[in-house]
Amino acid sequence: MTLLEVKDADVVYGRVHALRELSFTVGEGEIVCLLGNNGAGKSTTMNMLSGLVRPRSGSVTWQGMDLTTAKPWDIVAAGLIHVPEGRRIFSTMTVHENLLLGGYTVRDQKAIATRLDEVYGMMPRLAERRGQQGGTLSGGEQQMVAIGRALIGGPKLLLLDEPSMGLAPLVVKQVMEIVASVNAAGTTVLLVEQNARAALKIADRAYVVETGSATLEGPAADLAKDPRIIEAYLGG
Amino acid sequence: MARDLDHALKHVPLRAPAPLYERPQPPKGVFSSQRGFMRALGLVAVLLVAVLPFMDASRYTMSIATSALIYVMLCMGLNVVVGYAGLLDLGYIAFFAVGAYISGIFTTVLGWPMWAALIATIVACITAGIIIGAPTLRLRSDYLAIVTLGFGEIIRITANNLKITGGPSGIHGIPTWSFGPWGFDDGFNLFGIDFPERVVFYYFVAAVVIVVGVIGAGRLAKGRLGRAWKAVRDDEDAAEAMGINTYIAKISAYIIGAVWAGMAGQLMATHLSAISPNSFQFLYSALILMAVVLGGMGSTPGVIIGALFVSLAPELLRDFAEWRYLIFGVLLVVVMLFRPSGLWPATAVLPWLRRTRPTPPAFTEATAVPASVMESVDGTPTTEAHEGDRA
Amino acid sequence: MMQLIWNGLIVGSFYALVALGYSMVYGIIKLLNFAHGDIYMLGAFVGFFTLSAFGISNETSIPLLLVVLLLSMVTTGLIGVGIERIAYRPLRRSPRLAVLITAIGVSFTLEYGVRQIFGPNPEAFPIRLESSGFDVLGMRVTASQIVLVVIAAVLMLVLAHIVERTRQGRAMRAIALDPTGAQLMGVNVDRVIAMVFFIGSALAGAAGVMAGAYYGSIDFLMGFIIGLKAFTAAVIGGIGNLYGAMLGGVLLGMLESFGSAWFGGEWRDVFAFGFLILFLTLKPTGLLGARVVERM
Amino acid sequence: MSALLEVRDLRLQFGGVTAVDGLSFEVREGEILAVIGPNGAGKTSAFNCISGFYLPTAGSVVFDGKAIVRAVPAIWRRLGLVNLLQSFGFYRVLPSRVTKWGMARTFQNLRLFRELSVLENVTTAMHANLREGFWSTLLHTPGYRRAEAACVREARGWLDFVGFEDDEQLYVTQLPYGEQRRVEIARALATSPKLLLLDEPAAGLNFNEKQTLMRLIRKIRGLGVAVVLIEHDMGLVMELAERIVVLNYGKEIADGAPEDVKRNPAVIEAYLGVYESEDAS
Amino acid sequence: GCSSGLTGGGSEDAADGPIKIGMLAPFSGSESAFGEYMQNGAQLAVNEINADGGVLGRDLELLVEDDACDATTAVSGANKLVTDGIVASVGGYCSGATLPTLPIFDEAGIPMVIPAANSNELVDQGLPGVFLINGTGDQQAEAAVTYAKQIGATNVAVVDDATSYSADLAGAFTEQATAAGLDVAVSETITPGENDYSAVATTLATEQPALVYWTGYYQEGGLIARQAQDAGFDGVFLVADGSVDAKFAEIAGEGYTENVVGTFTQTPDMIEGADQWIADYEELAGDPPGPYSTQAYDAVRVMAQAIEDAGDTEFDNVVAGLEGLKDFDTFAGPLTFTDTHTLSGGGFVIVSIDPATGAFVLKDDLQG
Ligand SMILES: Nc1ncnc2c1ncn2[C@@H]1O[C@H](COP(=O)(O)OP(=O)(O)OP(=O)(O)O)[C@@H](O)[C@H]1O
Ligand SMILES: Nc1ncnc2c1ncn2[C@@H]1O[C@H](COP(=O)(O)OP(=O)(O)OP(=O)(O)O)[C@@H](O)[C@H]1O
Ligand SMILES: CC(C)C[C@H](N)C(=O)O
Ligand SMILES: [Mg+2]
Ligand SMILES: [Mg+2]
Repeated sequence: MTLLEVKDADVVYGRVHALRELSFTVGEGEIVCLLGNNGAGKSTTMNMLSGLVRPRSGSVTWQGMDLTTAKPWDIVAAGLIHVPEGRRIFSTMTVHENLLLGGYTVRDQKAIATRLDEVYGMMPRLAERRGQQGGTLSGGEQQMVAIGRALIGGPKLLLLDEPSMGLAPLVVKQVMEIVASVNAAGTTVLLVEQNARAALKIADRAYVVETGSATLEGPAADLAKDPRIIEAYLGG
Repeated sequence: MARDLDHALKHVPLRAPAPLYERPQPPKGVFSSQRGFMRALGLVAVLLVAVLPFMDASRYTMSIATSALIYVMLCMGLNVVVGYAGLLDLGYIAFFAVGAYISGIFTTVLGWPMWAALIATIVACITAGIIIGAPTLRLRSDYLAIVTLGFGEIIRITANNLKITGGPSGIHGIPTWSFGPWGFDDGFNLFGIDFPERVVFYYFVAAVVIVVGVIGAGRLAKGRLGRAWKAVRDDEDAAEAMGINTYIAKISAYIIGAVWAGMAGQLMATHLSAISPNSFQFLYSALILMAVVLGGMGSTPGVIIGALFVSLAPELLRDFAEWRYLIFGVLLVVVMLFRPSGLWPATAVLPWLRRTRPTPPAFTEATAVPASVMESVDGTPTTEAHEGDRA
Repeated sequence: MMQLIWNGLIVGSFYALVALGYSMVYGIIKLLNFAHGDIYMLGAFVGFFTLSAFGISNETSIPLLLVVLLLSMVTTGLIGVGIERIAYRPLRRSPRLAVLITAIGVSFTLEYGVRQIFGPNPEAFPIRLESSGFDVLGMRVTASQIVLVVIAAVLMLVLAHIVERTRQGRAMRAIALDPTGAQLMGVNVDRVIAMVFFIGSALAGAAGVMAGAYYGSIDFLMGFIIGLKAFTAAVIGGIGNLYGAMLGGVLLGMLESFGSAWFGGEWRDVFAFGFLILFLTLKPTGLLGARVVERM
Repeated sequence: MSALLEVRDLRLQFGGVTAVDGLSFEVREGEILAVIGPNGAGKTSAFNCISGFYLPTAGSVVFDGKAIVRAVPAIWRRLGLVNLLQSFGFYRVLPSRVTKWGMARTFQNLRLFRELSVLENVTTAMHANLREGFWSTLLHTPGYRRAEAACVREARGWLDFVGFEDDEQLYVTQLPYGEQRRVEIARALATSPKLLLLDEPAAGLNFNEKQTLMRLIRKIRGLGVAVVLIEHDMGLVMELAERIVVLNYGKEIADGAPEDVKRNPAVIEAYLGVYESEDAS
Repeated sequence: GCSSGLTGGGSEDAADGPIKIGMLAPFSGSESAFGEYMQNGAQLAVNEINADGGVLGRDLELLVEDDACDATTAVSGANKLVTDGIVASVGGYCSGATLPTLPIFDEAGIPMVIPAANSNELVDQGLPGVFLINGTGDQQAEAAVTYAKQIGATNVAVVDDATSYSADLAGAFTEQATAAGLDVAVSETITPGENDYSAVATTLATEQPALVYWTGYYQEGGLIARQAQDAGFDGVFLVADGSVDAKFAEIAGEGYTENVVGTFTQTPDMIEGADQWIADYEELAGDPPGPYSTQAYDAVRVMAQAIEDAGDTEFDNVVAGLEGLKDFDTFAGPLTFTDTHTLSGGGFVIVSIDPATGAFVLKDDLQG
């Protein structure tokens, strides 16, 4: 079943036309990956989905509901949670408080508590640092907080923007495993990754975004073999 | 010829290879380059200042024009501190006060001639800049703001309480500038035209000092020191990493701001012939800051416009008497709402010189959004991210 | 000596109440809200206006005072929200100092707007607090002073609890750190900021009414100096930190009290500011301000 | 040949957290050294100590024969005034000083001057090398004009060197990420360093850009500048580095040639996992 | 009259139009309450004189400018008045703002009758065209000392608000009181514009002087009177003319005004038969007169008389006219200028607060 549908979306920043008639869909339970060069419009797509930027035209439909002009907080409440590029950790709040904020829209205190336990179980490093200020964490630790924080919100669709940026190889693997397991537990994932190889490994489907439009689409396994993809994103 | 330039750089172990190609030089000409146009504009402004007395030499006009020019000087100084170096100063009027009082005291109590008092003023302002700056410039901006505010109040209250400063009624009878025989107390004659008033003479004196002051501040901002200021404003840590001693950069901005304010203070003291602590209240610090921000921080034309606005608006609104501060307040809000980065921002590009940035080409040579750009997407959702069209 | 401390505490409570709003607003949108002191003034005038409209004058009733207090708090709270909506929100993405200037503009507007309505003369506040005192521990204390300090303390503690411990408080701090990030957590930024303005303005309004009733006279510029003092107090305490704002307010009150006793009233502010400068030089983050370590 | 940079027993604590724990290593003139290690191992912290931004709790750093970390007399420690004194600039070497001595760095998160143009960003870095006085600036003397011209010429030289071909008048925020990285490197080079510290220069770059970056780093070494880089991209590290230092929990767990480090079991366990060559690129 | 071109301003009189007289007063800022009182007082005089046929057969016209009690604003205001062609000035409230206007009016050949500002420095410069019709600080201090002696106070206190008028007066009082053998036990300064004066109040309560002289304005005066009594001070609270206003009692509150007295020049409500004047004033202004309404009124009349006597508006003649005035009838009594252009007596009396209305009423004319 189609969970999310983006249709002919156009986003313009001043004079930069970042998205041009971008269309794609995400089905329930999928991991969909967006590939593309720097500046192709991947982050813009994510920002549009979470309501930080508004498309000039086109539409975003979520479970039959129109989200094109919804406010970010309503979108979060609807279950789309965005782990942004650059992580956006609240620097003077502790790791624990950061995680709690992830549950801002969740009314059910018990649910928050169980999810907290899960997150701390999944990323023991965070349990170790729960009282440390977010801003003093290392880059990798921050990335874990960002992902953990999103999970506490109980996302239906998790939007991940370059989660492996700045992570050690071992952690990249872990993160990908986490994503896969979260997905296995029923959360749909839209993933943007520079590390195409790792991303395609866990994704079901992928889109190639070029200058703001989706130019290529297919099952992840097929794309990983596509010579055009190999040359441009995987490197020989 | 390139090697002729070598001794302009200190001896450095690592030199860049010569540029691979000469980059296209920016066009010259009044309308086809920003720089040329600004110069032409500056010249026009200077001309306007020079011919003003020939159009209206009434005491009132001359007097408010002189005050306005002095404000310009003051704002240029504050612009160095706030606009270039990014240090929020809420007590800037203190340096103005130091200048005014030092020149007042030296000329009246000690009977020094004005030019000698000028030297004393500059020395005093440098000292004041160091005294207040040295211990406090390590503070982050809001703390610095309150410290400077406190300093401003300390100076004012001290002036109010001391005997030498004349207490609350201040100092009066400050003599006008004179150059040897030319004091023009009884008016003067220029090109066969009679200027009956001392105010006109004094207007010219002030105008000359201020034109020099404006050009000087502008030049400093473009050179090595100015780059250091702006670097410190943008990112202090990165500036340190570039070999800029941020502390020295900040304190130099402070000292220069202090000297400019001190000179303005001296001009004001002579212009009014009397000064009192009332003129150095916090409100005036706020007004000058307002002029700088309203005009456009770090932008010479902006700051001039802002200074003229803030000094002249209450005058032009004189006829509204009690209403004028109300109108002034509303006006401020409205102007800022419509021009949030000031009337003439530092980053302004003349409309006809604006170039469009080509949209990023596909695939191989794609451009990227820096994560930092996202910083500007904030608050309410919008389709237009700010300053995207600076080019 | 004890008397000096007590005197300092009274003034300090007023500073603290106003400083609290200052600090909250600053904390969340990094705005030095110069109009905040004028909200305090507005609070006093709202009280004055309602009471005069009902023809009340020279009352001493405390219940009546509480009613007026509540009314003024709601009114100033709403005015605060309105000001934010009109003059500050559109500039949220603009350079910080731009908002500072509109705040000054708003301040002028409020001051001279009130002047046009109520005239430039000070007005006598219609409710007067009973001010006969008794002596304890060598200080002269009045019942109304105790009421005052208690009300102030309660208001402040409730507020601090909200901000430090609750979900909404966490949202406020998150907005302060990164508004975009907060939105991504589902925080309705507009609403939370409006709420902060409401609370901060209501507190200032409360302080205004209490000052009117306690001191007896109000005028259109009464907010100016206390605004500056509150700002100072907020900074001493570590700006953005609410307990700090309270502590800063009380400390400033004490400093002034001792300053005038030791050096004479004319040097009081020199002493207070001098102390402040010295203190900040040695402890650059204020009393309770967190040292923010920035990562490279 | 003697070491250009010598780090001995460097220790950095934040409250209870020990970010760097007795780290020692050295950098020789003109070499490319990579520092790797898990997230939070203390790589960036070590950089910050070396370049003067953080004041380490203990240890010594000597660069080009000059001590960067200064010993504080015990009495101040006992009085608890160390921090205060250091915040006033006593007993410490400011980063700007370190830069003047010939060490340049980039930051993990780009730290360009956002309100300055590309050219200005680079000319700003010439600060220490420029002969421009106060009066000559005010009066626009010929000396000043020459210095400005030299400064611009030099800056353009560096921009060309790093392969920046776009419009130098653009604000840096208008540039693609990869270009910004390049400008940051050009800016660091313009300080005329003997040693360049790069903190994750390849993060966020795509495949092609990484290739270009590698070429650039080699070119820099070719100028005789030693390069120390922190990087998580193993492909890049293995191809580029002549020597690798591996950190874990603030301690050095390996130091050696890439081939050896790659096979070091401790490194594999702490950092690489089962090293999969395909993950690198 | 917007004079343009090179010849500039100057004070050429249009010779047939109305005679323009100017007034600088505070209309904005913290002292702005007084501007309107002064303007209305002056306007009333102008209206009356014009109704009587004007001066030298010409009407008077009053031009008012704001000085905001601030030097810069005052200077441009003065220059504006000069440019607008006034021939005489009847303004000046704050000494600090009036001082820098003196050379401007002097150069432009404009005589000044200053209604309110009364710092000695105004006349100390010896400018020929400057006349004060408010009693000077010295004179007022003398009245205060006389009163203190009269009630048998031996130790006294003085509190000022750090403005020039207040500090001057406090200084003069201290000097004269010491010379008269009184002990000035406390001398305090407060910051105007605040609410809490408990520091001063506490000092007064501990030192318990028999009399305290408050030399500032009523805004703070009322608060200090109240807070001092709350703190336990029970001596006489003597206030200077800046505090003599019905608002004082309102601010101090009921029960805090019994021991409050003031030094003041006479005002209409203290003079028999001045009811008509007050009624006229209220008709013009819509509000009852306030501090310095009478002085401003008198300033205009004095100036008008001098011009009438001079026969024209030439500076020297008008100054001569002013110097030649003999026992000219004003609210403060018959007026003759001294050599230093101040009032001979000052005409200060002691006033106290009428508990019924809260207004200040004559208590003692100090003649006995
Ligand atoms: N706030 C902004 N203002 C102006 N232009 C912007 C802004 N944000 C993005 N852009 C432009 O929009 C285009 C798409 O950017 P986007 O961030 O979506 O790319 P991306 O695919 O996420 O790249 P990357 O891999 O570098 O993260 C780029 O050309 C960028 O320059
Ligand atoms: N100011 C600080 N206060 C407390 N702890 C800190 C501070 N700065 C760094 N740390 C801690 O020190 C450790 C080392 O951090 P550092 O940034 O040096 O790691 P790193 O090796 O650069 O990691 P990454 O590869 O993720 O960037 C981390 O655990 C971090 O949480
Ligand atoms: C009482 C007032 C008329 C005194 C006036 N403010 C002055 O400065 O002289
Ligand atoms: Mg992106
Ligand atoms: Mg790091």
